[in-house]
Amino acid sequence: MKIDKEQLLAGYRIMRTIRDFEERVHKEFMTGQIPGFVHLYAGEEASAAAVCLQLGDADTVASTHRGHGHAIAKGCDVKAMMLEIYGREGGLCAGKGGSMHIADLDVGMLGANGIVGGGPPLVCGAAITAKTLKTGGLSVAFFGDGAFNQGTTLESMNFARVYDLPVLFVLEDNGYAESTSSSWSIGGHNPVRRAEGFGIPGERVDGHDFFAVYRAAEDAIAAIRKGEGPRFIHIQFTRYYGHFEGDASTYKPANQVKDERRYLDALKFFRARTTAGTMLKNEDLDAIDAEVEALIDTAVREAKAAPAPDVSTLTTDVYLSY
Amino acid sequence: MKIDKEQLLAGYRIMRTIRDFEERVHKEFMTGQIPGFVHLYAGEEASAAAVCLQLGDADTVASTHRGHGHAIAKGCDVKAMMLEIYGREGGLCAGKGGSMHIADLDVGMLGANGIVGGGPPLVCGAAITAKTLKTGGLSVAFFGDGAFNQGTTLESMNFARVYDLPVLFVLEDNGYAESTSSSWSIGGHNPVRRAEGFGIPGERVDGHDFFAVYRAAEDAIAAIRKGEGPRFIHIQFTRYYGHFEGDASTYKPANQVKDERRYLDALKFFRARTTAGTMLKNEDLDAIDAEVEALIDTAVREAKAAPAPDVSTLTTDVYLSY
Amino acid sequence: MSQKSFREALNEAMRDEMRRDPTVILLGEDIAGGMGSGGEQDAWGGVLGATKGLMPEFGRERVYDTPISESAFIGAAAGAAATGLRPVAQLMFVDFFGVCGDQIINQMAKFRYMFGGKATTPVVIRTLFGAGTRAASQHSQCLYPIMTHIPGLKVVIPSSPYEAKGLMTQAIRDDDPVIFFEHKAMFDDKEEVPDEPYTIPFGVARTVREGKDVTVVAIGRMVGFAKTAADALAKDGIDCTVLDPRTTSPLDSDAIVASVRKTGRLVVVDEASPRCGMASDISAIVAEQAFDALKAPIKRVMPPHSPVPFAPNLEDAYIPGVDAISAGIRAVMGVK
Amino acid sequence: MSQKSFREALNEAMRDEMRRDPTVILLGEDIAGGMGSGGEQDAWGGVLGATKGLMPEFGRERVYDTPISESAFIGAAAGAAATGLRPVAQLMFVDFFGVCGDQIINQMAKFRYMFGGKATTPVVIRTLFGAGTRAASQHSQCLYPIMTHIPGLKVVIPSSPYEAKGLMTQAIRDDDPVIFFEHKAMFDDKEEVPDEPYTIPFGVARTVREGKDVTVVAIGRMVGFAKTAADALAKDGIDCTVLDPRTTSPLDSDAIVASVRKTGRLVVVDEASPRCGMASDISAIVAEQAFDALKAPIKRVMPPHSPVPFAPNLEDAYIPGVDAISAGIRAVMGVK
Ligand SMILES: Cc1ncc(C[n+]2csc(CCOP(=O)(O)OP(=O)(O)O)c2C)c(N)n1
Ligand SMILES: Cc1ncc(C[n+]2csc(CCOP(=O)(O)OP(=O)(O)O)c2C)c(N)n1
Ligand SMILES: [Mg+2]
Ligand SMILES: [Mg+2]
Repeated sequence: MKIDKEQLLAGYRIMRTIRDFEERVHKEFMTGQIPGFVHLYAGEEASAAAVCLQLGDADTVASTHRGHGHAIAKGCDVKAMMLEIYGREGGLCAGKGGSMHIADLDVGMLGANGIVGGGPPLVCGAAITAKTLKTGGLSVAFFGDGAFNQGTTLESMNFARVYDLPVLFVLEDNGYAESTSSSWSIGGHNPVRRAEGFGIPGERVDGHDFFAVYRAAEDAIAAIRKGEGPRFIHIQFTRYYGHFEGDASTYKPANQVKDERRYLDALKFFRARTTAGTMLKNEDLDAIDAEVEALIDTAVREAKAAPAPDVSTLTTDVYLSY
Repeated sequence: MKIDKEQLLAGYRIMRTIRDFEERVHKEFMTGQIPGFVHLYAGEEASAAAVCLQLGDADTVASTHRGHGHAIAKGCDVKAMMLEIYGREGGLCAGKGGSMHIADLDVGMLGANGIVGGGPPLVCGAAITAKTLKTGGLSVAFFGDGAFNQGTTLESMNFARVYDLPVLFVLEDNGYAESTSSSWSIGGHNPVRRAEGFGIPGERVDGHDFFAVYRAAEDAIAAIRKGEGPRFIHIQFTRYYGHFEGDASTYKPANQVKDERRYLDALKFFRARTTAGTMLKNEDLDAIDAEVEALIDTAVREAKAAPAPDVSTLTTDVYLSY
Repeated sequence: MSQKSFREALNEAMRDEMRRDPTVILLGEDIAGGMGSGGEQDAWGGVLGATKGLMPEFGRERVYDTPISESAFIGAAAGAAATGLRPVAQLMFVDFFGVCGDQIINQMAKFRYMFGGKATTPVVIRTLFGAGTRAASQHSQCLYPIMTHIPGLKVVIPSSPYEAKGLMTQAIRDDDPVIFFEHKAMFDDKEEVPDEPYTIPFGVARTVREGKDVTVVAIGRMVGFAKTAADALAKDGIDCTVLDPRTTSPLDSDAIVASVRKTGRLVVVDEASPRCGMASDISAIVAEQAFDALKAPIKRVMPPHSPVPFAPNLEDAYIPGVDAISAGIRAVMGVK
Repeated sequence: MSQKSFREALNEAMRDEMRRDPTVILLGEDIAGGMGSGGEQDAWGGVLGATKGLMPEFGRERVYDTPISESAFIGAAAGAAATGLRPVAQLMFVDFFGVCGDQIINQMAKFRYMFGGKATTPVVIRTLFGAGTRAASQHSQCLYPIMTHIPGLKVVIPSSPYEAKGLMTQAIRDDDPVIFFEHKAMFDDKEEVPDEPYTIPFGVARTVREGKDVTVVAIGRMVGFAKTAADALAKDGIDCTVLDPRTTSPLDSDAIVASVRKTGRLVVVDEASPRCGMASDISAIVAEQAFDALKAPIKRVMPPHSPVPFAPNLEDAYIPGVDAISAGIRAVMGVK
């Protein structure tokens, strides 16, 4: 595994930004000012961060309903994201998309998606674009354990395989789809074996460990860039909040909820590991913490202060021409 | 493997009926009297016969666009089938379905299907009925190599697994989906491993060998009836005719087409094997041949003579009540 | 009789039919909840809670929580119906139609016809629809025009808790495939609902309000809005009939045509996208069958031809509201 | 200029655009054929041969034969379009919409809007539709009303080879998602078609025939039938305008309304299922915008509300034919 200090700091910054963003959205949601549904990514930061850190401008990602983390990691503007989540003018999607449709094609973020399994087919297309235009790019499909049982996901794995498309399939297994346990819903209980059934090599990693995810993604991305076709990573971790805001997670065994933040925290692990030796200093990370906190603060403040979109935009941008 | 003389003769009768039915439809189609599309099952007889021979009244099957064989094997009335294919009054589906929608729920035949991958979800439902009503029945999904890449099929395998449904998934791999080779389209090139990826045990058999299919189905059905949940069989064989009538099969290597009937004929194999020793006598089989020939002859004659459905039936049976 | 919410009305109808008929089963994602979790079971009770309590009463043998595999389990409902059960499956949001549409439009809808009248497919697909919850483009559509378009399906859209219970009971007892639309913004609406089971027949419109000047046909959540608009306009001397078709397939076109023959004016209020929607459908039927009775152009009150936006002010502007309905009625009356 | 079939016209349009623009790629099942087979390549050329010869000319890098995984490859077309290509994907029969509908109605259709105007998704979905080939209930539907219903999609239905070429060229150059309907019973229709590329703009109806008594709006294969009926009726002194909208989304309602303002009568001929179909859509627009000009009820000529039957005599009775159209025109003229 090759990772230098700069990248470590960048990885931590992404994780910290996601964590703070989500914790703040959680808090603000309770005030009733954030409209609609939000699905928070807190607890899963290492996946988006360690994968996207290794992507470049020519690479793309498709996300899920739980999309804030991927958007941040792929470089979406955090303030514009917050404006979007509040449904305000200047939002990343002009207030039309909201949390579930955060996207920015300019940075290769193909969109959060309200449809479980909506993203994997799109990623095959982005990979075809990369191949056709010879950009050298690859495309990453993040999807949940629930989405792993959706036909669109499974078809896409086969399609990517038969055309050796440069696609990385990242199964983000947070243990649950809504209230349904992934230990029940995934027949065979072995996602890596399922991927192999489509001819796609894969491996399972602990998603609380940034370094484990980074290493697995590094290997997979290297193989994909070499032209070996799609790869698969099964990431296991924990979502800290409910399925969406408002869900009390009673379906989780009580002790699980109690312990997960304490014992299963990618950021804590990262800090412990990187500062135990000489890799990083606590101050480096503290500085990032402070910067991120200020950023999120500003983002929320600006979002709350921003006006609603002009109502004339209701019918714009349905088509380019009509 | 337990199979007695009576069952052997029944199995042969099914195969012979299918073969004659299909060869005759092929011939008659060229006269232009059969409307629409037909997809012939000739070459694949051992699958329908060896599987359905082991099913009872409480068991059901869902078929494909290539459905004549399964219909015959599950006990649909052959004359009514022929009337249906001609689009005549008295047809098994009153002339409304045609070749692609042959069905008879009274004998547990849930329908040919114009949609590739349409059947596997239905079979899960029939299995739920069997479980709920405690009929002891199981349900068989026949589907092609092309259908094995359809999301509906893959989802159904997972669904059947997580609920341990009494479902037998039979992949009828005749090498092609239209003109596309299954050696290309099935990523990973190992259907049994794919099924195992869903937690479903399976095995591969030579579909030109009635006894091989019979034995595999016997094992699978026994496991299913014991309550072990779904099983999978990958049957490899050859379709003798084009994808549909009119297709010249030029995508097949020329020698393959030339040789397949000579060397890959389940009926010839069956006769050779059963009459080599004392199992059956040639006369037994000859008698069946003659009976079947007469039956198909009558069926075609009656179908040609039958009137078209009354035009008033155009709008009947859309609903039970409306 | 007691005050019941839309949610409770649905729950009672399903519960009573499950008690009455052991062949009624439920399928859907998290309709109980907690499957395989080791935590609270029935933790979810369906995304808006309408099936809460049914798994504890009837057991997991009759309440199937499913993986996120709509084609598999909606198709399973079709297959189970064709073989002897009465499944009630939940397609959580009708927006997800696209991942399982084939099993609805090509399988369950067509079995009876394609199979020459031999199949009976008594399946109910419950599904959430409609805008108003800031759920954005992929969780706010109506899509009932698509279902109405497909021969072989029946399409039910209750406009209140009372309607919901009676229509759901009928849907479960009905022998044809029924797509049952539940407006997600109405789940907490309350009204008096009988405790005992009752059915409301399909294809019989409800007269919400009788008036002589204009016929207003409204669907689903729009019925309440239309009534509010009509009540207010009564003060201005505009006397509206408000009709709730209850089912769009079959559609009680007779009642609509008869009413227009009396009033001479028609306003159709439809929350669905405007092109090839229900407003157009009803308008066309009337333009054909009651043309001579019409005193004014038929007015359709509909959202714009755009996806549903997220931002609250945009979404509010998107949804046909009381003001838009009033304006529509005034327009056909030729008054400002 | 030469006589070209519908098939050839489509083929030329795709070929020319692929020559012109290296970002145009094709995807679909057996659109070349022989993938992995060891036998003849390009053996198929698409189910009705419209893409024959394109793989040999442009190679497998631009012509993707696909597994039977419509969600994956239709979705891939959407994803490729959003990232810089101009994919033309074939959904072999529009009846298969149900296995991949989500990628059409929720993904490609909504990107631009949901993403705040940032996405451009120049994708074409070619698809076969229509009855008349004894293909029965699951291979004979029209379903364009469903596509027309969805904001964000453009819907094109050419009525002849000339139209097919010009509209296909436009579809490929167009920057929005286009669903391109090809009537399977028209592939061998021939007429004079220019050899060089040309475009036909969307949203501009074609006047097939000009007459003063009745406006007949017909779609797809119905255009030819309507022209035949109108020509015959001319001998009886009934003088019809026949309009071909060419695209149902956008719809040239201005041309339709203007024509009805002249003739005072409207017949709409639509092969799609009758409920919430295009005939209703057009009827409703006219009932709203040209009500005062109407001299007779609007007549819709449509098939019955049933699946498409298999038996030839039933299917023939199902399809709106020249006789039904003539009867419709006579009805609005008040003559027998
Ligand atoms: C096709 C479809 N089916 C169902 C839903 C409703 N839904 C939204 S998120 C979700 C659970 C997804 O679980 P998973 O894929 O594990 O992702 P997670 O929420 O755990 O991140 C469900 C069922 C949906 N949005 N789309
Ligand atoms: C959803 C869907 N996609 C495509 C088709 C068109 N089609 C009909 S049969 C067929 C090939 C099926 O191949 P396979 O499953 O191997 O069955 P086989 O024909 O070989 O028996 C295709 C592509 C269809 N009917 N349905
Ligand atoms: Mg999950
Ligand atoms: Mg095959």
